[in-house]
Amino acid sequence: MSDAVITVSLLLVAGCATAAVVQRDPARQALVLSVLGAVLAVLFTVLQAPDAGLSQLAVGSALTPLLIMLCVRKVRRRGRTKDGAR
Amino acid sequence: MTRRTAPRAVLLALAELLAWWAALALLWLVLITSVDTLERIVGASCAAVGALLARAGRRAVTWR
Amino acid sequence: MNGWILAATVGLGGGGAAALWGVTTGSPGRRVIAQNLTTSAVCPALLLLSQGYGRPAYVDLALLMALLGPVGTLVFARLLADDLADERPSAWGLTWAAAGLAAAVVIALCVAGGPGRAMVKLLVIGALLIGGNVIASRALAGGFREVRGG
Amino acid sequence: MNRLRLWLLAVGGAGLAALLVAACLDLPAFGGRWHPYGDRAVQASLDRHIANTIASVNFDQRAYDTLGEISILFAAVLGCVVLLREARDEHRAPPEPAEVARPVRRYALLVLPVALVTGLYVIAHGQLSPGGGFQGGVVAATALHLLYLGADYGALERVRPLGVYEASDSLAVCAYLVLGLAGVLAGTAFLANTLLPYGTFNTLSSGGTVPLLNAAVGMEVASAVVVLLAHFLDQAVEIEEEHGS
Repeated sequence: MSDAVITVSLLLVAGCATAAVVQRDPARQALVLSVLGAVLAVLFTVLQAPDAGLSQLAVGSALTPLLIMLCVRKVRRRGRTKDGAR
Repeated sequence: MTRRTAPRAVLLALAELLAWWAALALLWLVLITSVDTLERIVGASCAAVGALLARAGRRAVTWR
Repeated sequence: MNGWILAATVGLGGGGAAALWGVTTGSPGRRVIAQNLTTSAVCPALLLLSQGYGRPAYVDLALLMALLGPVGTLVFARLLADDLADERPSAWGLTWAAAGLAAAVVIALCVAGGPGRAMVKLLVIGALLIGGNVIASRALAGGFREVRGG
Repeated sequence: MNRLRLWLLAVGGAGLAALLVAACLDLPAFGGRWHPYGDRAVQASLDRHIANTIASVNFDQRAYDTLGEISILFAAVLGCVVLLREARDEHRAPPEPAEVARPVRRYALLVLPVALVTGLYVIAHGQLSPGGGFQGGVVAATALHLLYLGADYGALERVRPLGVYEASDSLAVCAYLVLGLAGVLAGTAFLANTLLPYGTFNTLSSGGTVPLLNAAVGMEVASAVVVLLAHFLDQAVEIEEEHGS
């Protein structure tokens, strides 16, 4: 029965990863990356690698989205001042 | 004696720190599997750091 | 055939697929709600896997998920506040359903595990998960009005 | 001239590919029971009373690689600090206080210490249960930023003196190095785990220098992430361009 959970996790990771690549807008891609991080952590746990799963959870759930969204916000603010200044 | 070093304020500060320390030490005891003296010492110091940060955070937010 | 792993598989498959579908399609508000519900789908699955594999050390993974999942949603709620301002996304039915699922899983594991420190740890994780889920939904439904995304 | 270089690349690449294929053919079958490296690693970690073999590989058998990893993180954060500094034509506007819903603020203030203590727990029990310096350090650093998420950037700046975190970042890397040099001074090898007694199995003091190296890495990762996020937040929230430039 443990193979079923491995298969489900692999399918979810494949789906999330494809969605992350297909999505072009950075803000929405950050959302998909956050879901991909959670599902990857489950895949590592299912493959009996809890340390890797813990690293993925620690970084992928809050730190990566924060970094990406701060960059998106900086780019948007620069765009706004550029339009305003022109 | 300014407002912040009046005995009542110091007492309140200590009470809050102690409350946070007790709660966080309890959390540490819940998190660990086996309890021995070294775990208690490390847990007590980590809870103390957490209590200081908790109070500093609360003051930083409402201090504005 | 381990019932816990089967339950984890079903929860993961259903919750994961719904979250993936929700986060890739629809309005920004619905995508952020789907991201929020991912935590409520994955954390109980991790708890069930920890019980199914018979390794209490895996509970730390669920602890971190319950702690940092809602923080990730707060990041999105705050930094997308401008995009979500007009929409005020709120799916309270889903939130309470996810909270109920999490509570059921935690209670089942407490009963299976028996009293002791491990049970208190499970209850702490359950409280963090449900509290985080509700607060994250509250934050999405207009918690960051005058933040201008900053 | 360009064509010659392409040919050289092609020859080199073909040679590498041939060697890789030959090596892969000799690998043990996937999912088999024969793991020569795994058995030796587990044996070495059990000899040193380390319950978590990954921590033993990270901080004992291959501690030198971990030295490389923490210097990579240090260099990356240093690069960000240099690149994201405030340029001449930019000015720093103070962050305006933000109104956040009452329950969200209370949640942030409650989870702030809980996440910090959980991060320290994950660091301290690196050699007993899954986790370690890196994972715990990231959790502790993320905990600090709940103040920004729950309130505003001004509140976070009041609690986070940046100089202290930059100093503790470099101090932690030096601590890791000094622990390694202690091995040399004691007559064994650099980063050799022969200094401290190995203690009793599955307790906090087991594993010789592994817990100390774990703590050093935890402190380094936590302060590096705080410094990194500080400069990202400065750019995103505070630093603005001069208009009309």
